[in-house]
Amino acid sequence: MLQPALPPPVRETGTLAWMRRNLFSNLWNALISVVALVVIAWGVLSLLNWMVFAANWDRVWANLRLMSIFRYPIELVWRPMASVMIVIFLFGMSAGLSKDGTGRIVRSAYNWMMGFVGFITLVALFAFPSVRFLWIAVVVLGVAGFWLARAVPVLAKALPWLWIASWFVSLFFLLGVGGNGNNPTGLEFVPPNLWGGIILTFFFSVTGIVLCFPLGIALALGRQSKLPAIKYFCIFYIEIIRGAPLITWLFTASLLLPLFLGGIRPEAIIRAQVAIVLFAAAYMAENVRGGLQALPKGQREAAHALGLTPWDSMRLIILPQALRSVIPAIVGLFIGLFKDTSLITIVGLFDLFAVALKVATQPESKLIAGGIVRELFIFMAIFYWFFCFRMSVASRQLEQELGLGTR
Amino acid sequence: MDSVVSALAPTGGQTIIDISGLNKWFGDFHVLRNINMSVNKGEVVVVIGPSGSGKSTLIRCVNRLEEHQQGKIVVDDIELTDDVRNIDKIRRETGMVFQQFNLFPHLTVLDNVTLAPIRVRKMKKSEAEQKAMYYLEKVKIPEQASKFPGQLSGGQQQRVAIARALTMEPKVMLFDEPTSALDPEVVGEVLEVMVNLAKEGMTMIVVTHEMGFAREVGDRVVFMDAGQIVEVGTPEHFFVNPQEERTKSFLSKIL
Amino acid sequence: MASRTARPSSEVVPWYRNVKLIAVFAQIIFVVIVLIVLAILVFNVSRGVKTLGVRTGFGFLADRAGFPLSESLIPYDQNASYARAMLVGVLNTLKVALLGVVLATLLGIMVALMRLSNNWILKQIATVYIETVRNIPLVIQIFFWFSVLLVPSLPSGVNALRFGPIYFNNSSGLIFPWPFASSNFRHWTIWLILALVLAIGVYWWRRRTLLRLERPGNPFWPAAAAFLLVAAVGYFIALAQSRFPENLLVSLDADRGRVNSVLDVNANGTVDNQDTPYATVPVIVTFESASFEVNPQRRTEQRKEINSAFAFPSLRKSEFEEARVEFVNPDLNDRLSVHYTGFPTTGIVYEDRNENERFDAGEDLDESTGEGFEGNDYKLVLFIEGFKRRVLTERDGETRVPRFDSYENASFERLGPSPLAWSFPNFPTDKTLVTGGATLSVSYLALLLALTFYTASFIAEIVRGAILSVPKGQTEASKALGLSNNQTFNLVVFPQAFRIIIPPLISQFLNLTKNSSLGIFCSYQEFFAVSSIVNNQSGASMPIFFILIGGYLIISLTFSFLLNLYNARTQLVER
Amino acid sequence: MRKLISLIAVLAIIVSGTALAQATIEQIESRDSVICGVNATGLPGFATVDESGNYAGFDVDFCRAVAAAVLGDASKVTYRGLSAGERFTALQTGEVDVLIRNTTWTSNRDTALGLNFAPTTFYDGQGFLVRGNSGIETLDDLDGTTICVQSGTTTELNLADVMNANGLEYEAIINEQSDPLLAAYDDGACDAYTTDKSGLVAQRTQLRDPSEHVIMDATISKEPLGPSVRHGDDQFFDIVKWVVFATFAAEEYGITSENVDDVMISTQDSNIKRLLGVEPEKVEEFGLSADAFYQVIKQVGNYAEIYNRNLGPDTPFDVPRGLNSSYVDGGLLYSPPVR
Repeated sequence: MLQPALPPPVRETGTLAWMRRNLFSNLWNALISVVALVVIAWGVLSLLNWMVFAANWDRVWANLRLMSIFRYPIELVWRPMASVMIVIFLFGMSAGLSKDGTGRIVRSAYNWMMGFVGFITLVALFAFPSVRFLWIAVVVLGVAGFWLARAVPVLAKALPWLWIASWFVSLFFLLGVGGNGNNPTGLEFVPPNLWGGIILTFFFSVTGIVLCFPLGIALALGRQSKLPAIKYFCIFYIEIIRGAPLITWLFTASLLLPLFLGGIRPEAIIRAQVAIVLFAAAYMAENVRGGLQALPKGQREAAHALGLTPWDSMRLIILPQALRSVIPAIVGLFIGLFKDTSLITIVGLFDLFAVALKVATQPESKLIAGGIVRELFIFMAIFYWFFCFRMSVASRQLEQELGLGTR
Repeated sequence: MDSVVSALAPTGGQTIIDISGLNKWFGDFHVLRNINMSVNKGEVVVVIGPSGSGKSTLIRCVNRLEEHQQGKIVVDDIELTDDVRNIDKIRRETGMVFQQFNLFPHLTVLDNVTLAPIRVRKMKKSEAEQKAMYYLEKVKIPEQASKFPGQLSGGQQQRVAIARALTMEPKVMLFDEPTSALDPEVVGEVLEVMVNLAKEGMTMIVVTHEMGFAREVGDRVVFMDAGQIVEVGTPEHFFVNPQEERTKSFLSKIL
Repeated sequence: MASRTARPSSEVVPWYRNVKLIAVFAQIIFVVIVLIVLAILVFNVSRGVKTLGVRTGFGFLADRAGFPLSESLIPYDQNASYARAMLVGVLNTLKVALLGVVLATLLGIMVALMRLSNNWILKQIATVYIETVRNIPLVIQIFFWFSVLLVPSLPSGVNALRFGPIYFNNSSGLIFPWPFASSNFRHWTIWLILALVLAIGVYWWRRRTLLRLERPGNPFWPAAAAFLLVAAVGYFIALAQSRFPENLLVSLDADRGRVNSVLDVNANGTVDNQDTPYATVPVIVTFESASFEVNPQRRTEQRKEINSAFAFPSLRKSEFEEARVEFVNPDLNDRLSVHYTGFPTTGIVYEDRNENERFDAGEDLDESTGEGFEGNDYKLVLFIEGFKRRVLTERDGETRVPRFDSYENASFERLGPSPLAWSFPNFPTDKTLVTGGATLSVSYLALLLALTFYTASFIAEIVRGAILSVPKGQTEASKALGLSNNQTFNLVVFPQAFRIIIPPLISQFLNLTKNSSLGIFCSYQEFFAVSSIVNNQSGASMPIFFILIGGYLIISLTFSFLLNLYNARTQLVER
Repeated sequence: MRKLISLIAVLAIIVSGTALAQATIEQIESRDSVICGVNATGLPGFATVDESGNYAGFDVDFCRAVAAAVLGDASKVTYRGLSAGERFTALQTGEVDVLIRNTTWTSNRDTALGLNFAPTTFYDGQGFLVRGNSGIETLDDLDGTTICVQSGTTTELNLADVMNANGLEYEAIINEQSDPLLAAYDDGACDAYTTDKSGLVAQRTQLRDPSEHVIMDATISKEPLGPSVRHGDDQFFDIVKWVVFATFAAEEYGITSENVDDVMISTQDSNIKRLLGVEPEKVEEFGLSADAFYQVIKQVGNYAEIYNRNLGPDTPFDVPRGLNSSYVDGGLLYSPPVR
């Protein structure tokens, strides 16, 4: 006769039991709980009180455009928005095409993204009539991408190429080419010194991670090479770059790159981008090296034994596995890069942080007692936190999915 | 040593692997000492010996997974030198099966098997897949073709690895302790495949601890110790009437 | 290797197919390309030097810097060289990095333990802290600490927070008592060295004894005890040996509120510009009685406005015998009263309209005008009897005492010499400036706090991951052996986690050090910030680039070398 | 195909900028824009960006004046925000055509750094902000006071030099950042706050009650601020110089952007005729079109207009003209004759 399962004693379940176990398990714990609760309540209340009653959000609100696109011509705002549309559309497609484990992570990131975009659209609908249709288009395209991919699964093959192409198309839209007042067939050229704010923050970090990728892989392979000249060059490069802070490299690129190039003077944005890419490549190389080292030696040998050329075995066997295992680390690097973009203000570029500092110097902002530095800080902190936190969540999910980090 | 060398002479037929005066060092460690050996077409040579005796290193030298410092290795009339072309040719003509299988975990079984024929032999995809299925059937796992290696048992993985090597249609198969990493209950299925292969006349060099296999299939047994070939002989001769003291003590421990 | 002849080969392999030669050629080509690129860069730079007038060479380092630095660990003024300015920057970087590393590690371990604790609230606090701090750019956090938290929220100037002898405000920073080495420190140095040698000896001896006796125990404590004992005994011996120089001349200028200590080089008995400053002379200054006048005015405390507030130079209760505050205009003494917020030096003037002899809201405003009792009309005077204060002359041979508007019988007494001289901060007469003690500037604190909190969030995750990575079986095994919870953690879990923690911890330490270069965003004058100023002044961007990169590399490499040395040792000991 | 070529051309321009060998004026004409280096972080009243992304300020107006003279259109300016560290390098390497970024004219910068300074547009100098009721009026009244001063700048040195020279005692409260110092001053931590007068003016607006505070008359340093160009291109240097002089001269002659068209028709003064290009040859000697200075005044205005627009009584700053008045009003602004 099997003993039937009985419900646990009442004191083991329910809210009270939970509280006793987690908050008041002994006197010491109870004391900590009470003190902590009081401190938290006081902190949260005073922060909310400040944010709702004391803070002056008018200047932040009035400068939203400046902080989003800086001096990008307002009549051409559809162009950065077009880049957003492309990215959201592809995001939708990726989500529509994903099924398995890692796919679920893409799906949840997509849902989150659409929620965020939807929120912005709602705000735009009521407060920013000039861009409301553009934002509606973003939402529509995001959904359309999802269902299109569902309907035509063959697109999966094209997706990686579409993503790569999207970067070029975005650049094309942002920069524009061929058009001017007399020639309306092209897109009017918008020099990079007008770009800034959030679009620059995004463009800069995405470009950084995209461009540092090949260089980082090359350096990682070079560091693993049996040829001493190449190996030691790569070690030298990686260690020198990692030995000094990013800010010194930005400073170097800004001041000395024109000198190194013999009078050729790239735009400030390119100089900073070069510094970021060269810097990130060293860190990327170390991540990839981790993946390469984690790869069993037998994989390489098996590829050799089958007679694959070094190029083929690298391309087909080694890199796909090595890179897959370091995806979380690469996401981590991207988060770092995204945060580090705030340093380009040191070389006179206007990312979100720099624009916010500039907003604080406007005569109108100066007229507010105490300035609006706190409000700007809260705005920036929320912006960065929002994206970085979501990415780190995705990175952790990936880590679990790929079976890394579990021992 | 002269007696040993003479015993190594091919017993007839066409020589496909000829190793002479082979020496190899790992740093200062002399891992292969003056190895002379040749293998005839269709012959199955089983290499046994205690661990660290250089068995694996020897067969890894044959397809240049390890570089040898002195001596000569000729495979199918191609000498293994620093010449890239020769190395490539020899690798094409030899298939290798590893202790740890070394399947590519990110590719399906079918992709694992067709990869080299398509990339190296420049075979058409359909042709390669046809051939792959033929060999997968031969190792008795055609139904697993679309799975990933991680989803297979050890024995199945090792059979896929054998199929992968065979699909290149090599002239020689090298087995580097193919059953050592397997659970005892699945060792049999792998050995069965190897026995069949031997019966079909494949030239094989097998490094193994499976004495039963050596006795049943081996044409010759090579016993190595401390980087040298100690004794060579037919299985009957070797297991029943070993000549060297070292061989006797080894066999007494494992049999 | 030479004895091993090359493998004989039956045919000659063409060079382009020979794997060994291909490797050699690939390297040669690579090196040639690298050299060509380098040559182009060098050529461009040398051309740029000619056409653009860019400075090269390190000669500029000897030039006069000309700019002041507010924070320096070594003597520096604007007449010092650029090289010295850069050195000040490097030391400032180390100053923030070393303390930051220690604090971040402590905080990180604490947060990790909070996250692992079984108190739900603590766990949530730790999680929220980690997830917030590591997802916001560090530069914004530095900016936040400096421009949002510290500077506007701290009391300024005279409203400094006081905890005994410790002061804290937003213009000076954190000021606290600190011992300075006097010229007699050398008498003690020998004892310190002796103590150190002895301590190391005791450590080794104790370690070997413990090993021989096979007893558990920590050889550190006896060694520490030995050090303290010898150092303490040595201090008293050094104290007995300590002498002031014969020609030391100390003088009090009560009108200016100054105490000077100089070496009277020309032996003329008076202070003149030939005399050299002599630092760290402790002096007790006494005034038989004194008075001081101030105007009440509107002030801000904690962002709240207070009318009719007055503030005299701060005095400690132990420094005077008696004190009273009166209005200069005697008529006002009947009409108005004084409410002390800090007797006797700060308070509020009010009109006790409801006659409850207490200060009530609104009573600090004049009913007729609606304004405070402010300005010269309501001048207050502070009378004190028997003022006495201990001061220490600073690096420039000078220190400040309150400068009273009037006083009687000011005198001073020179205290005996000692190897270490304690300097206490004090408020001088000019209301606000704190002298004496040691100072941590607001910039330094902002950078230190931001770096500590940011890095600690990463360290916490490292520690937590390492502790979780110790297999549960280890805990179960040690519990089965009868070890207590604490013993399990201290003897079994933590030592194993520690090995995993060390390598990523090293990289976090290096990150913190490199991140200190963001000090430029809170105007902390570390290496990068000083280099930028030097670059701006001298235009020698090329050499400064090499100094900057080289400097950071040396700091990073030294740091990682020392830590890896330690790492290697702990790994060895563990096994 | 044409689009492809222009795409490549645009990318090439972005990557390489333009060659240094060309004369500045030719470069400006070929790219149809003047690249003007301005303050990157923003200096209230001198260079700020408003909500819709337009640059505005005193320095910015002189950028526009140069564009009006060279290209005939004041809007053809590309602004390049420069930090203090990179401003000189940017000018030396040709990244900007002209630097108009609150840069003090010093002998070292004129010689060693290879800069050529156009006439000073703003005579700045270090001054003091004190409370109106404090009774401090002259430098001597500062004896025995506490003064808030920014460190790491020449202001700190100037203060020390002047106070020592006059035998005055003072205590300095030092900080690198101006904001905390200003807060300290506002809270009564110091009796006076010192920095350049242009800065005092802007910062006074941040005090709780700006009207309680006054800027003392005393000026203890010379900080002449003006546009600068790099050595070696005299033609462009002349142009920038005379764009500034033209704004001085226009104020002196009473020409404003409003009345310039009328003046042009009615004037009998041959100086004015030459300035406005009615008699074209003098202007054309610069290599500019005859109406160059006319365009400056028409589109940007004379000095008084520029000043009042950015720093005058109708702005939050309200800086008294002081030295920055025309010489006829006792100031230092003086234009050589146009002949």
